[in-house]
Amino acid sequence: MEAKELIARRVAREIAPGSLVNLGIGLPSMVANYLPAELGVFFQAENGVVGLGARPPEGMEDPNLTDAGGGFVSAVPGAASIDSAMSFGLIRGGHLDLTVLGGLQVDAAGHLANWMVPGRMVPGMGGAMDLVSGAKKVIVAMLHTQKGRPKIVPECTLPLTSTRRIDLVVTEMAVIEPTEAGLVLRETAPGIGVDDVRAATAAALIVDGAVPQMELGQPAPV
Amino acid sequence: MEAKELIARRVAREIAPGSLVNLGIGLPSMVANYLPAELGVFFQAENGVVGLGARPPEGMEDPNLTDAGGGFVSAVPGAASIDSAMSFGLIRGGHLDLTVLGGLQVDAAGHLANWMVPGRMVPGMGGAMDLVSGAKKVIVAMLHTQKGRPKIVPECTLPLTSTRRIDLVVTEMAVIEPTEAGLVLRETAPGIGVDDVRAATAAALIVDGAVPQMELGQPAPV
Amino acid sequence: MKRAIPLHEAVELIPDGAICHVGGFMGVGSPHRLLSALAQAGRHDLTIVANDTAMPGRGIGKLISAGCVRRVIVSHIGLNPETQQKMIAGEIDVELVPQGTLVERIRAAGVGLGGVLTATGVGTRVADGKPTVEVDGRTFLLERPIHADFALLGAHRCDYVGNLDYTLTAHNFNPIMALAATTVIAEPEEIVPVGVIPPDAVKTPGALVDHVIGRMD
Amino acid sequence: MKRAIPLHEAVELIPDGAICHVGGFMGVGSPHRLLSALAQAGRHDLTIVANDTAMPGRGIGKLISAGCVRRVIVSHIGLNPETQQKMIAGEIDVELVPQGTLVERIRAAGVGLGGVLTATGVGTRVADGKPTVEVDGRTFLLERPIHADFALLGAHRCDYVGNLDYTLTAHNFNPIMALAATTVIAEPEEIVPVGVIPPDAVKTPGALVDHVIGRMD
Repeated sequence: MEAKELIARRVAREIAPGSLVNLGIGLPSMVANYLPAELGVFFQAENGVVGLGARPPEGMEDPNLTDAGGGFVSAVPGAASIDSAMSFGLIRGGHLDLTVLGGLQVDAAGHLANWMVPGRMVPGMGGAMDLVSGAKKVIVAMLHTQKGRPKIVPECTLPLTSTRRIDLVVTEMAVIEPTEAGLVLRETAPGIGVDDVRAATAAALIVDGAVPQMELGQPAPV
Repeated sequence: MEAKELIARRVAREIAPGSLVNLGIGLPSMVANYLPAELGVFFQAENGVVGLGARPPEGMEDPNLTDAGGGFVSAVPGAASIDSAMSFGLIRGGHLDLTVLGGLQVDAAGHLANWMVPGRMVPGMGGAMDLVSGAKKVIVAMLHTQKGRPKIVPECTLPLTSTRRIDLVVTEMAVIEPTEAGLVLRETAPGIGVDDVRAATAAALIVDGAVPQMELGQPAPV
Repeated sequence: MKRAIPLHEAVELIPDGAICHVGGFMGVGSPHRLLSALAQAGRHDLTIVANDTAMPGRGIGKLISAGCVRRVIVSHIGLNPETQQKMIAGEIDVELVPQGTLVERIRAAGVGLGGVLTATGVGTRVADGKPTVEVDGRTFLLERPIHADFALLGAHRCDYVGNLDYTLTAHNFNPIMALAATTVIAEPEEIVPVGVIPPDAVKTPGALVDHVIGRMD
Repeated sequence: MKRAIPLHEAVELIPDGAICHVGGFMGVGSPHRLLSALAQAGRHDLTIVANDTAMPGRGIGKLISAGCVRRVIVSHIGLNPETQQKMIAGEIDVELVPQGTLVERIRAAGVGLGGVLTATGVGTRVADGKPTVEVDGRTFLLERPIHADFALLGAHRCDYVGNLDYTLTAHNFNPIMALAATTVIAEPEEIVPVGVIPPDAVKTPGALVDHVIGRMD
């Protein structure tokens, strides 16, 4: 299985039925592909829709209905159009159950850096700082390393997105939970050993007993 | 002419064509009766309508369309329903051209007291503090005295509604403009002399030359 | 999807002592069936956050008359002499808040702001005991957010996703209160199938609504 | 009542150096005809407050390409490499603001608040040089209101009172920006007679709108 698909499938299992979820653009947005519709999950996009649906068939796009990346989407039955004040009211007011975001670095304190590389890439934070500060649960979905260099580090060297400790990191190698005590290795991907994860991770990992293998099937509808 | 009608007629002449106006309940609400429709004035009520119209004919009332006093009203063509956040956004954000409010006391500094009499009457300020602090122009429409006691006083003894200097006081005896220098007597009512106003006013009045008589006809549409 | 619940189940959700945001303006836009049922059920020690306490026999006025309320945070009690009598008798604590400040304090709680910086009330009794903050040479009161255990909303239409709309002057505090409570209970005038309220007409997304009160029996 | 004005008259209202709120999110919901005309007219030294600078050849991107812009206050420039190049070349000042903070700062200006107390950005670069305020033991950034000379809005429908509605994800910053500028100019997709937009569907009351751009010739 391709790395990004594996990550998206694993993240999908974290999503509770009926919850309100925001998926970042890129890899995080793939998570929607692995969620059964029966779960009744509503996707929110920060540009102003609750109840984001799949890209419509060609010729049925609407220029006034896009996701936060500008791509055409549809609206599911029961969708709501909202303005930016309501959209970020949902995000910052603690009404969003989960956000899934990409990451440049996550550190031992569970801090995320994902909005700029000084001197090289300054896209801006968009809604990322609000999402990480405001969502009930934050999952970072990212490749474990970049060009062989670990992205999970003792302390972020890139500017932080928030000082809030994120809740879970899902990579193609492992599921890691930042806790008060440090980063706990919760699961490893099929074919990956604890030592493989350690070798690809610059921060210390806490391993408590046997580490189970990632489950990747679709979550059971309730 | 009855005192309240005289006051309402005079206040009506202060209203600019096309402006957005909030009228307090009671005497101030009578002002709408003396405004020609051609002026294109929109009335806002703080409970959530821009474009308040007259009370509808009997049997055509709607329980979900009232003014801030709870009385049935209608909506003029082009009216908008708004929630309390937008309603007070308009008021506090400086979007309201004029508010006309009743008063218990106005003092030499142009301060208004109109929301409580300690130990005797505590209705609450409702939207009055927001209106006085936020509207572009504040006119106080009130009887000149209460049971023979002046309501225009050197310094308010009742709790203030705002520390903002109001723009104009209209009574059945006079039009008075609070200024940096003090209260300036601008007009007297028909049959009322400057000395009559002075006798009924506890605060000092500035009289600069001859004081004209109030005009009471309808303002000319533009 | 949200199954509508019968009125008595909604009443059972709300315990004595609960802090409740209640929509409505002089009773217009209030959840009338729910308020009547709460009064009949004899709830007590409630804290009510609302624009006003309506009048005796109507909306929140029924809770006041029935002795359900220990405290109110409101902008106005002038049309309910019972609230004033109970205030003077020491049975109800009354916190009076300027209406615009009240809605912003509720909104602040709902959208995750630390407080409200407002010019309204500066230099008046409303400022007593409150911190002020200077911004660019102007002084503002720092008013604190008001969160509630429950938001009891009157809506116009509701679908089975929980999406709400409101009509005319029955909007008032309802859309803002929907953001600012642990549990949100909506009493719509009408329940409609999903899709009947188009996306552009939804004023409270269903994700905010926990319970919908079903049609009358 | 507001007579609709031709596009060129709207352009003439906006001088060089103006501070403009511009609605839109990656170009969706922007006033496209007005932005194209401003770019063609060669305006310069504009300050643009918006969610983003769209992409080259679209919406605000046209102003960037044409060299009309001296400063932007935005949450994101990642999809417009020209903005990034001009930032690096020192031709455009870029102030990056978290998106939720940006909309609240504009709203604060629009509804008369002294500032925004937000947890977003605390402990990050965004906090550099900004005052903080403690409320109940939590720390919040004090972010200042953003008022503009002009709000340039993309709307769905408009009537001759100036009432606006918006559709789907073309709402975004438009309804909030309508509150926060000295002069508000709306470019609707459609102009309809008064009464066609019912009161409950109006999202920006006409009293806020100064000028409406007429239909295409």
